[in-house]
Amino acid sequence: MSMEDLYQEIILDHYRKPHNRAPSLEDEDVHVHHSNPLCGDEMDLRLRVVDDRVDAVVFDGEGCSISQASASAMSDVVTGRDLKDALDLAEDFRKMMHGDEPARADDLGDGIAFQGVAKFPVRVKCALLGWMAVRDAIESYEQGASAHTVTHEE
Amino acid sequence: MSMEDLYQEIILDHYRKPHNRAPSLEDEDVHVHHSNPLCGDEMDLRLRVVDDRVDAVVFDGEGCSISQASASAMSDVVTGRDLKDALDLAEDFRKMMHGDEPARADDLGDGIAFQGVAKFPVRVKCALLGWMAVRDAIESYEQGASAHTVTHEE
Amino acid sequence: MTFDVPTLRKEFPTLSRELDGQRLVYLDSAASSQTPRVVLDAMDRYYSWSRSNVHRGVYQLAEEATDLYEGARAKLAAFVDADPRGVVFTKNATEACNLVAYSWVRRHLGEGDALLTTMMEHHANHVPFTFAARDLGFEVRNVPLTEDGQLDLDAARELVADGRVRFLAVGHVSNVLGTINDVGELSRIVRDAHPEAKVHVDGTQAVPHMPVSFRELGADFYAITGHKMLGPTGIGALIARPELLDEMEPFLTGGDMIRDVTLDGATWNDVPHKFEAGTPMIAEAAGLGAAVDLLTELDMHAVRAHEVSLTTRMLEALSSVDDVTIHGPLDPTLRGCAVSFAVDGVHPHDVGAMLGSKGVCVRVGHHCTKPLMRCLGLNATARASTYVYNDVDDLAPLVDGIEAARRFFAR
Amino acid sequence: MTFDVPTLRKEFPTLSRELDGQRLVYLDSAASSQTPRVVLDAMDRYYSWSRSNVHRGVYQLAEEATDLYEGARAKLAAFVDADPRGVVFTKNATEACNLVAYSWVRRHLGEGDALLTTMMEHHANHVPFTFAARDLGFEVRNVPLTEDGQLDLDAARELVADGRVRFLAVGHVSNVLGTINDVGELSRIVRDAHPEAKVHVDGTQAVPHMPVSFRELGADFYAITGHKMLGPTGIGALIARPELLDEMEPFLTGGDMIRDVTLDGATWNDVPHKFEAGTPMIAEAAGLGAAVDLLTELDMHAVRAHEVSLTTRMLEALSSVDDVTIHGPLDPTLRGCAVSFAVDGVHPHDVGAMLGSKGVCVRVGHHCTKPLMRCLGLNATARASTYVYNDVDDLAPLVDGIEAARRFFAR
Ligand SMILES: Cc1ncc(COP(=O)(O)O)c(C=O)c1O
Ligand SMILES: Cc1ncc(COP(=O)(O)O)c(C=O)c1O
Repeated sequence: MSMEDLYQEIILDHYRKPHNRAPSLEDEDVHVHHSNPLCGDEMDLRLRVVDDRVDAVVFDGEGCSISQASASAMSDVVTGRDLKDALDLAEDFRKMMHGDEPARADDLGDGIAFQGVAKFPVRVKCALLGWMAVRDAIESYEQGASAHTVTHEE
Repeated sequence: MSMEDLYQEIILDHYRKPHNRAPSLEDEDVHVHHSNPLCGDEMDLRLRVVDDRVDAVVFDGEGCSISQASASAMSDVVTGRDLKDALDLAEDFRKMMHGDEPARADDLGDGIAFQGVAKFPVRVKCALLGWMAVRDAIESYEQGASAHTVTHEE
Repeated sequence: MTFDVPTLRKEFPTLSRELDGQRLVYLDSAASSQTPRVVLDAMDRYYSWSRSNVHRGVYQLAEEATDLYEGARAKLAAFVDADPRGVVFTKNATEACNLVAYSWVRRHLGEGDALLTTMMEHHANHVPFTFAARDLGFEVRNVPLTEDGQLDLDAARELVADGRVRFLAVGHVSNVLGTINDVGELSRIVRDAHPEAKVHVDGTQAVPHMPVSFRELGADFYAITGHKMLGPTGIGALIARPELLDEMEPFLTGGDMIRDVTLDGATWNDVPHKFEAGTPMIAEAAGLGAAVDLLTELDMHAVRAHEVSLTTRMLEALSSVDDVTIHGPLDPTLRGCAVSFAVDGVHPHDVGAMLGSKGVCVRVGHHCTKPLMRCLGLNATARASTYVYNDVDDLAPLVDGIEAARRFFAR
Repeated sequence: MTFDVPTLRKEFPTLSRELDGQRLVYLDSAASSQTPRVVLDAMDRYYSWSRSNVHRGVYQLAEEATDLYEGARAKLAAFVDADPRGVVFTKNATEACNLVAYSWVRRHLGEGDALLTTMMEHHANHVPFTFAARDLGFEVRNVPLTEDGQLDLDAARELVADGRVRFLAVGHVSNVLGTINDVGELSRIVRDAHPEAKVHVDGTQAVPHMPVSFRELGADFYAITGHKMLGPTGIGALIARPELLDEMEPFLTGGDMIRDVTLDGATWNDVPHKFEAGTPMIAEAAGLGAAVDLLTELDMHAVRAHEVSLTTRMLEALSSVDDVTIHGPLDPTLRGCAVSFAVDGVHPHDVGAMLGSKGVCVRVGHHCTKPLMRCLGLNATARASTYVYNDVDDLAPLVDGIEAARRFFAR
C-alpha cells in the first residue's frame, strides 16, 4: 500500500487548498449534515439551487485529506450543472468507488483522480462523503419545501 | 477404553440381579427422586429409618447398567448402618469417583468395584446417582419431619 | 453425481486416528462434524498472515481480515440463496434462535398472543420461546407428531384456527427422528390463519446435508450452525429477510453495531452489522467460508444423494439386528441421516459405551429434545448419524457393536 | 523478571511478514493481539485429534474434547484468581457485558433507580446499559473525567449521594487513554451509598497486560475477551461470583444449559453451564487455555514490567515529535500501553495511512468510545498499542512515520 497510489498530487492540491469550503452559504436552500461513523468524519454541506441548477455548493467539517479533497473536487464539478446531471455524476462517482470504470470520466473533472481510492476499501467512504452529501442535498431539495435542513448519516 | 475396565463382573452381577430394587417401601420415611439430566436417568429412592439407622432402602427407575448396579451395591452397603456412617460412606464413594483413594475401602463393599469408573468422566454421574440419592434422603430425613417426599435433581 | 469417499476421508485428520488399534468410525456428525484440512488451513492463514481486527483498520492486515470476514458472509449467503445483508454471524445456532426470541418475539408477542412450535424441537428452538412466554405471558402451542414421526399438520390447522398464532418456530430436519419437515406447508397453514405471522426455521440439521434455498423456503428467519457443516466451532448464523432486520431492535449491543452513541442512547448501524456486536468470529468466518466452498464443490445435490443411499443401507443394517427399534420415518427420502434407535433391554448409555469401546462414536442421551423424549416415552436414545466422509464400510462396525452390546448386557 | 522479545517474536507468525519489503510493526494489540503458534497448535490438536462435541459423549473423543474445554475454564479461573464455577465462556467481552445487562440489570433496575458508568467506557460497556435504560426507564449517570484523563472520584461521590445507584459499570483500563482506573475505590464509593449495589468491571484491556485478581478486586462481574490476550477470536468470558450467578435468570437459552425441559418451561443447569447455551467454542477454549499457559509462563508481573518500560519509551518518543499531543496520563505507572495521540493539522486517518504504508499498524478512529471522543472534543485519535512482542525497535518506525505524515500533509 504505497502513499503515491492513494494520494495523487491533484488530491493533495485540493486537500491543501480546498475549493468552496465555507461554514455558511447565503440564501442556502438545503443544509445536510453527513457523518461517517467509522472514522468520525463530519460534513456540513449547503446547497443553493437556481432554475433547477446547482447555483452554489459549500462544505465544511472535519475529515481526512481524502474526504476533504474529494468534497472540494466534487464542488467544482457539480456547480452550474442541472440537478439531474449532478445526481447522475454522483452515481457515476459512487460506481467508480466500487471498482467500475466511470461512464463519464471527462465530466468527473478532478474527481477522476480518486479512482485509485477504490483499491483502499476503508477510504472509499471518505471519498464518497461529499458526493453522498450533495446527492442527499439535491434529493432533499426535490422532495421538500423551498428550504429545509436534513441531518443525515451515511 | 475397553469394556473390561469399566464393566467388572461384579458390576454386571449387580446389574443383572439388582438388590433392593422395588417400586415401594412399607413405612417409608423419605422418598427422593433424582435424575441425571445429561443421560436422562431417573431414580426413585425410598428410605426407612429406625433408631437413627438405615432400616431399609429401595430404589427404582431407569438407568444404565452402571447406575443400576451402583445403586444395588449401595443399598447393600448402607442397610443397617447408622445415618452418620452412611453419609460418611457416601462421601467416601463420591471422592473415589473423583479419583481419590477410598479411605474406607473395606466398608464400601461391592461399591469398591466401581473405582475404575472414575476413569470415565461421563459415567461418574451414573455411578453416583444412587449414592447421591441416599445422601439426600438421609439429609432430608434429618432436616425434615418424620415423613416427607423430596424431589431433588442432581 | 457421486464422490469418492476414501479420497475425501483423507482430508479429515481425526478420521485417520485409531482407538485401541481399531479404526475410528465417526457416526456423530449430527452433534458435530469433522473438520477438513482446507478449513483448518483457512483459519491458519488468517492467524499466520492477516491477524488483526476487522472493519476499522486503515492498514493492510485489517483490510485483508475484513475481506475474509465479509467474503465469508457473501459465500454463506450464496450457499443458502439469501441476501448477504440478511446474514448475521452468531456464535452458534442457539444464539441465532435467541436473537429472534429477543429482537422479534419478545418485542411483538404478549398476552393473548400465541406462538406455535412442535414436539420435536431441539431445546435451542424451544426454550428461548417458552422462556419469553414465561416473562411475557403469551401462549406456546406444540404441533404433535403422527405415529411415524411426522408433524401432524391437521392438528396444526386446529392449533392456529383462532388466529392468535403470530409466530412459528419449527425445525427443518429433526436431529433425533431425522424427519424432514414440510416447512413450506406448515408456514402456509400459519400464515393463512394470520397473514402477518413470522416464520423461524431451525435449519441446523438441514443446511449441512441438502440444498437449501432461503428464498424459496419463504421463511423470515433461518438458523444455522457452522460446526455441523464441516466448519469450525464458535460460529453460526441467522439468515433473515433484511427488510425485517431493518425494522427490528438489536439484541446484543456494543462496538461495531452502532452508528453513533451519546450518553443516553445510540443509533444503530446498517444490517447485518446492527446485530453483530463486538469483535466478531473472524478466523471462524474464514473457516466457515472454506467449508462452504468445499460443500459447494462437492455439490449439495450429490451430498444429499450420497446420504440417501447411505441412510438406506443404515436402515437396512439396523433393521437386521434383533431387538433393535428405529425411531422416525423408515423411508430414506423423507428423512435426514441421523438415525435414532433403541436396543431392547439395553440402556442407550451401555450401547454407546460398547460402541465406543470398538471405536464407533455415536451419541446417546436425550439429544436436547426432552419434550420429544417424553412424547416417545423414552429417557434417551442412541443415535448414529453420517456425513460426507461416511460410507457403507462404517455400517458393519456399528452392527457388530450393537450385537456385542446385546450379548454383553443380556440379563 | 524480563523476557527475550526477539525470541518470543518468532512464535507469532504474522510478525515475520513483510509489507512492501518493510518489517511489519504491529502496534494495534489493543484492538486484537497476535496469536502465537502454541495457541494455533492447541486448536489444531483439537481439530485433528479429538474433534467432537463436548459434555454428552460416551466415547473417547468427546471426553477429550470435554476435558479440553473444562480444562481451559480451570486455567482461566486460576489466571484471574476466580472460582471456575464463576467462569462463563462467551463469544467476546461484548457478550459478557450483555449477559450482565440482560440477566442482572434488566431484571433488577427500573424507574427510580440509577446506574453509574463513566465517560471513558468502550461502547461494549455502555450501550447494553443505556439500551436497557431506554427500555426500563432507569437513569444512567456518567462519572466525568479530570483534566489528565482520570475518573473524577469526587464527582462520583456526588453522583451516588442520593442512594439510587444500584449498579456500576466501569472499565479497568481505558482502551483510548490508557488510564488504569481505581476500580476498588470507585466500588467502595458506590457501595457506601448503596451496600447492595453490584459492580461490573470491563477488564478487556487489563487482563492481557497486568496481574488481575478477581477475588481481590471485589467486583461482582468482570468481562474478558480472548483475542486481545494472545487467544483466538470468538471467545471471551464473564467472570462472576458464582453465588450471584446461582440467583440469576439465564440469558441465552437452549441446549446444554438446562436440566429439564417441559412443554412450557425449563429448569436450569448448574452454573456456569446455565449461562452457556448451545455448542460452545471448543477449539477456541483450547486455544485460550494455551494462551493463558503462555502468559503464566511469561509471568504477568514481568509482562507488566516490560510494558511499563516500553510505554515510558513510547511516551518519550512521541513527545519528541513536534505537533504531537498525547491523550491520557503521562505517568506510565498510572496507565496501560495503549497510547492515543493527535498530530496537529493532520487527520488521524491520514496519520494511519502513512504509518500503514510504512508497515506500521496503528488504529485510528473513535475506538468505540464516542462519548469519550465528544468529551475530548475529538472525532478520532490515532492509537499505538504494544504487547509482549513489541520492543523499543518498534518505536523508531512509529516516529518516522509520524514525521513523514507531518511533512506530507503540511498545508
Ligand atoms: C475496553 C474495551 N472493552 C470492551 C471491548 C470489546 O471487546 P470485544 O470486541 O472482544 O467484545 C474492547 C475491545 O474492542 C475494549 O477495548
Ligand atoms: C436441530 C438442532 N437445532 C439446534 C441445535 C443447536 O446448535 P448449536 O449447539 O450449534 O447452537 C442443534 C445441535 O445441537 C440441533 O441439532
